[in-house]
Amino acid sequence: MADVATLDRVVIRFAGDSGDGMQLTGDRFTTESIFVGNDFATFPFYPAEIRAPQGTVAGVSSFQLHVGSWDILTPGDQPDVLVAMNPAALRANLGDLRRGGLIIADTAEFTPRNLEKVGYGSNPLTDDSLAGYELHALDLTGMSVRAVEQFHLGRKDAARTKNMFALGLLTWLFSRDPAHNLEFLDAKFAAHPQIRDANKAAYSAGYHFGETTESFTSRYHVPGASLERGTYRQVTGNRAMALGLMAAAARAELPLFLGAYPITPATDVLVTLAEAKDQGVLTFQAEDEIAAIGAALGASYAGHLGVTSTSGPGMALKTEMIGLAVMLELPLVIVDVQRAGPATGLPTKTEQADLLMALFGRHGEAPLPVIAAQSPSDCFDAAFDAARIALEYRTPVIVLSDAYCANGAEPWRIPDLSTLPAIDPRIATAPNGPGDSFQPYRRDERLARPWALPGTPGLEHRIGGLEKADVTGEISYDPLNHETMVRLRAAKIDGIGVPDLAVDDPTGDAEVLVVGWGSTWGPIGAAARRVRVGGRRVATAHLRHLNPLPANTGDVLRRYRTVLVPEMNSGQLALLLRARYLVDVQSYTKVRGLPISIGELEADLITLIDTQEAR
Amino acid sequence: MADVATLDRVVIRFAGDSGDGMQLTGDRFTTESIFVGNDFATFPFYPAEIRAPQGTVAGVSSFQLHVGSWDILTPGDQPDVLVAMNPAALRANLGDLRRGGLIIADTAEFTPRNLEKVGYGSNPLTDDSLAGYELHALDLTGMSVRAVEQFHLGRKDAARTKNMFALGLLTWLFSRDPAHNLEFLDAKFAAHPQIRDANKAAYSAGYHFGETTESFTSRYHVPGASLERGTYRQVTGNRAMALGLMAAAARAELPLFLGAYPITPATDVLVTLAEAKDQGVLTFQAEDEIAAIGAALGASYAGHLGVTSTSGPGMALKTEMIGLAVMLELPLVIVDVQRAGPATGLPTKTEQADLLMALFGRHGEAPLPVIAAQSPSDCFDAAFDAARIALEYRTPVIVLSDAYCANGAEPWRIPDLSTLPAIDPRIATAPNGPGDSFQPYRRDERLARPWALPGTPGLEHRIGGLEKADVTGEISYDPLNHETMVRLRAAKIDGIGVPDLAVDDPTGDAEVLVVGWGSTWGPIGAAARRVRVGGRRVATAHLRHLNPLPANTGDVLRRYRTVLVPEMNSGQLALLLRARYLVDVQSYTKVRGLPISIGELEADLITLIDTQEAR
Amino acid sequence: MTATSGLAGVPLAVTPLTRKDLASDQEVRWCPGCGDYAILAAVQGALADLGVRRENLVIVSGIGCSSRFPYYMNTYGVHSLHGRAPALATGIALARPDLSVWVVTGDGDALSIGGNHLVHALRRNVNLTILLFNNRIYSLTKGQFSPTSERGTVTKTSPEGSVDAPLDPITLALGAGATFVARAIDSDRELLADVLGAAAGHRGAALVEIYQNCPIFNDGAFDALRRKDAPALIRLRHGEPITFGDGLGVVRDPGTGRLAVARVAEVGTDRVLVHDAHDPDPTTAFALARLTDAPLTRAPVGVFRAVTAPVFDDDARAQVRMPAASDRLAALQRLVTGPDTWTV
Amino acid sequence: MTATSGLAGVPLAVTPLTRKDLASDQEVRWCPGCGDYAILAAVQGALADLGVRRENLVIVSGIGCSSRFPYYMNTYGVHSLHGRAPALATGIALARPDLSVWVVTGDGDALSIGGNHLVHALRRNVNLTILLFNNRIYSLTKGQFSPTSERGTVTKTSPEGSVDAPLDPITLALGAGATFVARAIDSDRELLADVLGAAAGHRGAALVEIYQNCPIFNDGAFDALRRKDAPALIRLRHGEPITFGDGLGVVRDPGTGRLAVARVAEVGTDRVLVHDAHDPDPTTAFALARLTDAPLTRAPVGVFRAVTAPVFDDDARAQVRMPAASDRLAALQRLVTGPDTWTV
Ligand SMILES: Cc1ncc(C[n+]2csc(CCOP(=O)(O)OP(=O)(O)O)c2C)c(N)n1
Ligand SMILES: Cc1ncc(C[n+]2csc(CCOP(=O)(O)OP(=O)(O)O)c2C)c(N)n1
Ligand code: SF4
Ligand code: SF4
Ligand SMILES: [Mg+2]
Ligand SMILES: [Mg+2]
Repeated sequence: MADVATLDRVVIRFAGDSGDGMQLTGDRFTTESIFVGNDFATFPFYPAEIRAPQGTVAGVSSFQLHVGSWDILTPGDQPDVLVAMNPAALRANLGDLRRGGLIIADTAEFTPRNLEKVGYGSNPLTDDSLAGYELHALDLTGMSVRAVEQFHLGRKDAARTKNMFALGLLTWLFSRDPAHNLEFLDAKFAAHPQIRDANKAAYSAGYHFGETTESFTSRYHVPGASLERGTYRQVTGNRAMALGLMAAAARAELPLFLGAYPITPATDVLVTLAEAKDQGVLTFQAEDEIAAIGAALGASYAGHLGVTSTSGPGMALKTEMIGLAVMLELPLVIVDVQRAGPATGLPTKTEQADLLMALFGRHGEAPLPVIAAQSPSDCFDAAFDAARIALEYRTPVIVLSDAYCANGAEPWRIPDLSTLPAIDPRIATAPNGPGDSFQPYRRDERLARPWALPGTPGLEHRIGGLEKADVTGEISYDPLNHETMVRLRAAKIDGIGVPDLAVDDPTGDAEVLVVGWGSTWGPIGAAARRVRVGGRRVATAHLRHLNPLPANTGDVLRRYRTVLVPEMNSGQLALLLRARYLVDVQSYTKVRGLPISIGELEADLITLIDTQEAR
Repeated sequence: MADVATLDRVVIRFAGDSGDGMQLTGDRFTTESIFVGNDFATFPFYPAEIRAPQGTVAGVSSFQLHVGSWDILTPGDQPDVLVAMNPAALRANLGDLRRGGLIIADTAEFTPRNLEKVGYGSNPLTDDSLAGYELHALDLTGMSVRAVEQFHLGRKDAARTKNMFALGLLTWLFSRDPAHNLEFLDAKFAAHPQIRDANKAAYSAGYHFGETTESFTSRYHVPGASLERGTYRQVTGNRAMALGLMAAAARAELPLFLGAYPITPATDVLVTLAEAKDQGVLTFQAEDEIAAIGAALGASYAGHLGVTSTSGPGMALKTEMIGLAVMLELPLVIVDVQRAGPATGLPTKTEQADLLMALFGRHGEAPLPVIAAQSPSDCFDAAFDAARIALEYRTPVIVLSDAYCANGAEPWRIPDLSTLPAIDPRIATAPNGPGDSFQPYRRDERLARPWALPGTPGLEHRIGGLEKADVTGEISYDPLNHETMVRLRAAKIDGIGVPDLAVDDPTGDAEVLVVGWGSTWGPIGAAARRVRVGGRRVATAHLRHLNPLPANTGDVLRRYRTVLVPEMNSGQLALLLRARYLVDVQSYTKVRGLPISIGELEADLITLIDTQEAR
Repeated sequence: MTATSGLAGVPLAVTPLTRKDLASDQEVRWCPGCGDYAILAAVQGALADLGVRRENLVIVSGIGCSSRFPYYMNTYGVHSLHGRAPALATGIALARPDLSVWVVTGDGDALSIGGNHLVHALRRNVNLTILLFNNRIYSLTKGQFSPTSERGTVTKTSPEGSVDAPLDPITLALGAGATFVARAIDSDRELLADVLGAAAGHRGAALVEIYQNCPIFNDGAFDALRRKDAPALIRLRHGEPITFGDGLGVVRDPGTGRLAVARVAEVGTDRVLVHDAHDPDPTTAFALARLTDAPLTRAPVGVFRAVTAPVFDDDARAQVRMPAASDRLAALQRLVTGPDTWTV
Repeated sequence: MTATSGLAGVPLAVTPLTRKDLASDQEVRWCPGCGDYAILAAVQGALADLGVRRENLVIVSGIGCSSRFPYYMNTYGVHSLHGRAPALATGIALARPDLSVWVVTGDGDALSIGGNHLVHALRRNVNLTILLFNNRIYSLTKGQFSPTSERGTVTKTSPEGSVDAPLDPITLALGAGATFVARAIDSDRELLADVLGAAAGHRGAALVEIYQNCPIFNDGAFDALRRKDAPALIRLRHGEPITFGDGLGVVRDPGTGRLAVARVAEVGTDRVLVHDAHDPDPTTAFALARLTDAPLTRAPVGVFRAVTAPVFDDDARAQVRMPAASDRLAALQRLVTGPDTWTV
C-alpha cells in the first residue's frame, strides 16, 4: 500500500470534453473537501460560448480546485494534479501544470484520430514527452465500462461513468472517505436506479483501483483547515450576490425586484433570484438591458428595492438610464459582472476593465457610489452594502464583480441575518413643505431626498430627467440652480461614510505597498504571503469603495516609498489614485482574461522589493 | 443730430417673445456688421424646448452679438445694449446688462397684464427702478403699426413688423448703411410684395425715427476690424462641423454617410448634411441613436466615411456600438455636441461634462482619439482632423463640440479646399498574407489594419466583436493574444501624431498658466487679454487633442508655478492632467449651462496672479 | 388571477374627484392651439370619472412635447427618458397592483426610439394604459419627419421628401398581439372620453392612438378628418354596424374577405359589417385598420379590439410568495444556509 | 428607381459558384444535431444558385448561436452586436447597391433586444434578406425563454413557467408593413431553398423565419411539425389552393372572413383558399399566420406575402447627386463659400 504524504495545500484540475461531466466531478471533490474540513477555492472554466466539436481544444471544460489546511485565497494558478480525460484536455492544460506535477490520463481516448484532432503528432502518453511529470496513463473508460457491465447500459452510457471512476480514484488518492459521495449518488439518481448503481459501481471501482494497483507510490492527506469557528457552506459569487441583495431587502423590509436580460457571466444572478419567488422576489426578464434597468427603476419608484444585473455590453446600454437614476435620486443597485472586453470581447473570461466606465461613463456630471466585490463569498457583503447605500442615500450604486468572482466558489461562513444592520428606508409618509405641500427635493442630513411612494395621499409629485429646482423639484432652467444641484448631487455621494482603508503591514515597516480592488484580492494576498514567507516585507491594502474613496487613502499611499497597483486592466485604478492623490503609483497590469498569476506577481514583487532595498 | 462716439467693441442683446423674430433681427444686425468689416461672435438663446405661453419669462428668446474692431473671441457676457420687446424680456435679461447700459423697450407691451405675468408690481419703465441705465422707452409697436398703415395688414401682422422697426433704429444708432437690409428684405419677401413693403417701411421708419428724434444724444461707430486678409463668411458651429466632414470626405475621395437621430443641440448637423444631397452626401435619419451609429458603421464597412452626430443622451446609447467600432478598427466619426446634463438635463444649455465619458465610458479597454472644437468656425478644422485620423488609423474618433459652439456664429475666413491635406484612405486592393490570403488584422506602420471593402475579390473576410487573433483576425480566446491586442489597440491610438501644445505667454515669464479645452477657448482668451491689458502676466494653452495628449503637455504644465484649468464641468480635464502628469493643477469650474463668464474669470485670474506674486 | 377590470385592486376615492382636482399647479406650456390641450382636458375628465384615488394614479412619459403631460397632472408622475416609458411603467405595474398606471408618449417616442418597449409591453399584456399622441412629426426637436409621417413629407431633415414608409401603430399593435387597441382624435372630446374609459377598464395593455394636431410643425395633418362636409371618421362601436358619413358603411367581400367602403343604400343594410371588438381573432380588426388611407382622407376611430387574455403582471405576481413579515428573515436564513453545510 | 429584383445591380459571377465555394475554412462549431447545420448548407446552396459574385455577398449577424453564421461563409461578413444587425445592414445597403446584403439573426437577437431595428428595416423596406433562426430559446446564454417561447415554458429563469405571451414574427412583420414574409423549417431542405431563392429575388426587405431545432436547450420544439403520420406543415404556394396533409385545406368563412382548416372532401375543392402572395392587402396573410397554433401542432410555411413597394435604399440614393469627381471639390467650395461673403 502507498504511503500517505501530508500536504498543506494542493491544486487539482479536472479537464475533459464538455460532455465528460468535469464540472460535476470537480464539484463533488470540493464537497468531499468540505467533509475533511479543508478550506478551498474553485474555478470552473467553460468552453467559449458555442459547443465546439467533441475532442477539440475549443471544447475543453475544466474545473480547478485549491484545497488546503489554511486560508485559501484563490483557486491557485499552477495545478499540482491534472486529470485529463482526452488529448484535447491534456493539450489545453499541460502548460499550466507545475513541473513534476501528477497527470492522470484516460488512455482510451488517446486514439490516433483524437490525437490528430488536436495536433499531436505522436501519443504524448507514450512518447516520453511527459517525462518531467508523474504520469498515470490509465484506461479509465475501459475500467469503467467493465465495472458497470452488470447493469447492461449502452456502451455510451457505460463509458459516461468514467468521471465517477476518476473521482473514486482521487478520493482514494487524497485519503478521503468514499461514503459521502456514495450517499450523494443515492440521492441524486434515486429515480433512476440503474444509473445510480452504475455510477456508484464506477466510483467504487475507481476507489478500489487506487487501493489495489501499485501505480501510485504515495497517497496524500491535506489536514483540515483552521477556519474561523462557525457553520460553513460553499458559495459562488453570483449566488452570494443574489443572497446579499435578498438580505438587504429583508433587512429594509422591502420587496426585491430584479430586472435583467441574460448575459454571460451575470445570468446566474437572475437565475438565483428567479428561483427565489418564495422569498417574495419578483424577477423580470426584460426585452433588453435598457428595459431591465428601466423596470427596476420603475419598481424602485414604486417602493421596491430595484436591482439590475448585467455585464459590460449590458452596462454600456444602461448608461443613459443610470444617468436618469442619478437625476431622480432613487435607490437602485446595478450589478456589473465584468468580463473581458471591449465589445463582445471574451464573454466567458474575467477582467476588471469597467472601473472607469462605472465611475465616469455617463454624460453630464453624474456621480454615484461604486463598490467592488473581492471574492465569491464577499459578493454577499458587497451587495448588502450597495443596497444599504442605495436605500439610505437614494442613489444608484454600481457593484463591480467579475467572471472570476461570479463563477468561483469558496467556503462561506454563513452569516446570521439577524445580526446584519437593519436598513431604514425612511419612506416619506407626510408633507414636508410649507402649507402641507410636499417638496420632493428637500434633503435630509445625508443630503438624501424623501422617497414618497405612489399611493401615499398628499405626497403626489412629478419627477423627471430635466434639471430640477433645489427643494421643490420643479423644472428649473436657472443657471445657478443647476450649479447648486450639480454640487449637491456630488456632495451627497462624497459624503457617504465609508470605512478607512485598512493596511496589512505585518512588520510595520514595509516600503512597498500593494493596492488592489475587486477580485485581485486573492492573488495579491497569496502573493504577499509568499513574499513574506520568503522573509521580505510588503504591505497590502484593498479598496472595497471606489467612490467615494476612503478618507485616509491619500495618507496611506503617501506612507510608502513604492505603491504598486495590480489590475486586470490597463491601469484604471492607478489612473484614479494618481489623479486624486498625485502619488506616483506604479501600475501592474495583466489583461489576459485570467486572474493575475500569483506566481508571477510574487516574482515581480520580489524583484521590486529587492531593487528597492538595493537603492 | 446726435454725436458719433467711437467704440472698439459692443455687446448687444435682442430679447423678446418667441414669436417676436429676435433671431432674425439679430442675424440681420450681424450681417450689417459684416459689411462694415467688424469682427463678431453671436449666441442665440432659445427658450427651453417647449413653447411657453406668450409673455412669460420661460418664453423669452434672445440673440446676443458681440461686434468689435479686433479679434472677438466670444459673444461677450455682459451686454452693453438690451433691446427688450416686452416685460418678460426685460425681466429675464436685465440682470446681465452692464450697469449704465442702454435699454430700448417697447412700451406697448408693458401693459398691466403683461407686467403681472412676470411678477412686476409696477412698471419698471416708469417707476425709476431703471435709473441706473440709459433707458429708451419707446412705443415700437405703435410706431410700426402706423408706419405700415398704408399696406392694410391686419393688426397682428402690422404689429409683427416691430422687430424691423427696432432693427432700423439700431442701424441708425450704430451708424450703419440701411441699404443692405432693404436689399435683403427685397429678396426675402420677393414673393409677398405686401409683406416686403411693410417690413421695409417699418425698417426705414425705425432708421428715420433715430435720425429725427432727440431721444438719443449719441450715435456709435465701431470701426472695422483688422481681420486677417481673406474672404469671410459667417458660420455656426454645427454648419462648420458639417462642412468639415464634407471637406474630409472630398479630400479622401470617399462618399460621406451620416446616420443620426434628432437631438438638441446636434440636430443641425443632420439638417445641414441632409441639405447637401447634391454634394453626394447620404443622410439616414435612424429610428434611434444605436441604429444611427450602427448604420454609420455599416456604411464605413462598405467604404463610406461613416459619421454619426448626437448629444449626451444619444452618446450614452451609442456606447456599446462605439466599443464595437474600436474592435472592428473601422473609420468612424462620432460628433458629440455637448449639452448640460446629467440625464435630460438642460437640453438647450451648454456644458463640457462629456469629456470623461468620451475618454473612458466604455466597457473593457477601448481607447480612441478625442478631439475638441474650440469655437464655431473651428468645428470645421476639428471635424476635418477627426475624419482624417479616423480614416488613416481605422478608428472611431469622438469630436466634442457643445451647444455654445454649435449655435454660436462668427466670421470665418473661408478655407481654400484644395489646400487642405489630401487624405489617403489606402483601401486594400490585394491579398497581403501568405498564399494570397487576406489578413484583416495585419497592421501597417501606423498600426492601422487594412480596410478591405466588400466587392473586392480575394479579400473576403469576417470581422466581429469577439477578440481576434493578431494578424489573421480569427476569433481567439488565447490569453496572451488578448493582452497583445489590448496593447496594440492602445499603442495605435497613443501613436497618433498630434501637434505639440502651443503656449501663449507674451511676456515669456508668466507664472500662471491657464489650460483649457473646447469652447472655453474664447472666454479664456478674452479674460487673459484683459488681464494682460491690466499689466499682469498670464500664459494660456489650449488642448485640441484630448487623446492622445500632445507629447509636450507634461513639460508645459511643469514649467509654471500654477496651472489653472477652467472648465464647464466639475473638473474633468483637471482629473486627466493630474493623473497623467502628476501636476497639481487647479480646477476652475462653472457648471451653469452657460459659457464661462469672461468678467468673472478675469477677476479670479487677477486675484490668483496677485496672490501668487505676493507669496 | 381573475381580476378583469383594469382598475381592480386600485382603491376608490372617498369623495369623487373633479377634473380640477387632477390639474397640477404648473402652468401648461404647450403652444397655443396645440392638440395636447384638448387631450389633457379629456384625460383629466376621464380619470376623474374612474373614481379611483388620485394618489393611486401614476403617469409615466418619455420625451417629447406630449411627454410633458405628467407635470400637468396632480397625480404621481415620472417624465422619464426618450422611448423608455413602457419599461418604467412595466416595473411600476409589476410592483404595485394598487396603482393605475398610464403611459403618455408620442409617435417618435413610442414608435421610433421606443418601438421595442411598446411592442413588448403589448405582447406581454402588462396592465397599462398607453396614450400615443400621434402628430406625425417630432415636435420637441422642431419638426423632423417621424415614423408615422407620410412618405414624401418635407421637413428640415427630408428637404426633398421623406422616403420612409410610415408605420401604422394600430396594425403594429395587432401584429404584436395587443389585446386592446383604439384610436381617437384630439378634436372629438366625446370619442376621447369613451375610448379612455374603455381603455382604463381593460385589464392588460391598452393602446390608444390619439391623432393630435401640432399647429407649429405639422399643422393640419388631420384636417381631412375634421371636415364637417365630408365626415371621414369611421366610428367603431362594438355590436353595431359600421356606418359613417352620409350613408356609407363598411362591407366585406365574401370571396376575398377584404373590407371596403360602400353606400349602404346600394349594398343593403344587411351587408354592413357589425363591429365585434371582442372577436378573439384580430384579423378583422387588422383589416379595419387598413381602411386608414394615405394621404389621409378617412380613418376608423374607436375601439378596434378589446379581448380578455392573461395579464403579465398579475401572472408574474401570482408566482411570487412573500413570506409573512414575521417569518421573512427566518425563511431567508434557511435559503442562505442551504442544504449542504459544515461546521468548524 | 425601377429595379425589381433584389439582386439588380449586384454583379454576376463569371464562373458559377458551388456550395463549397461558399464555405469558409473555419471549423463549424455548433453542437452536434443543431438545426443550424442544415440551414447553413441550404443557404450556401441558395447563394451559389443566385449566380452573383461571392465578394458581393455580405452577411451581417447579431449575437447568438445562429449569429456565428458569417464565420462559416466565404463571403464578406460582420458579426456585430446583439440585436443590431439590421442597423449595420441598413447602412451597408444604403451605401452600396452592388452588394447583396443578408442578415442572420435569432429569435432573441431579432425580436427581443433587436425588435425595433427589425420593425424599422421592414417598414422602410430596405433591400435586405433577413433570416431569423427561431429556436424559441436563448441558446448562446444557455437556455432562457425567449420572446417566441410558448407561455409556460420552464427554463432556469422561468422555473415555474414563463408568463409572457409570445410574439409571432410573421404577424409582427405584417403589422409593420413588411413586403416579403416567409417561413421555413430547418428539416425541409427543398422548402428552404425555395423560400431563400424567393427572398433573395425580392427587392426590399424580406423576412424569412426559419424554425430551427436546438437539441441542447429546446429539443423537439418543432417535432409536431415533422411527424410523417400527421403532416402539419401548411405549404403556401402562390396561385395554388392551400391544401396539406391528408386531404385538408384552408377555407374562408364568407360571413366572418375567418380562415379555418377543413376536409377538402367535405367542403369541396372550390371552397379551398387559393393563395395570393401578391395580394396588396396583407389581411389574408395575417389570417394565414394565425393558423399557427400553440402548443404548436400546425404551421403555414412558404411565402405569406411578396409585394412590390418602394425600396428605401433605392429611393434614398436616388435623391443623392454626387458631383463628378473632377467637379467635386469645386462644388463643395461653392457650398463652403456660401452666398454671403465679404473680403478683408
Ligand atoms: C436619447 C434621446 N434621443 C433624442 C432625444 C431628442 N428628442 C426629444 S423628443 C424627440 C422626438 C419627439 O417626437 P414625439 O415623440 O413624436 O413627440 P412630440 O414632440 O411630437 O410630442 C427627440 C428626437 C432625446 N431627448 N433623447
Ligand atoms: C447587449 C447584450 N446583451 C446580452 C447578450 C447576451 N446574449 C448573447 S446571445 C443572447 C440571446 C441569444 O438568443 P437568440 O437570438 O435566440 O440566438 P440563439 O443563441 O438561440 O441562436 C444573449 C441574451 C449580449 N451578447 N449582448
Ligand atoms: S410644437 Fe407642436 S406638439 Fe409641441 S407644444 Fe407646440 S403645437 Fe404642441
Ligand atoms: S446550443 Fe442549441 S442552437 Fe446553440 S449550437 Fe447548440 S444546438 Fe445549436
Ligand atoms: Mg410627434
Ligand atoms: Mg434562439
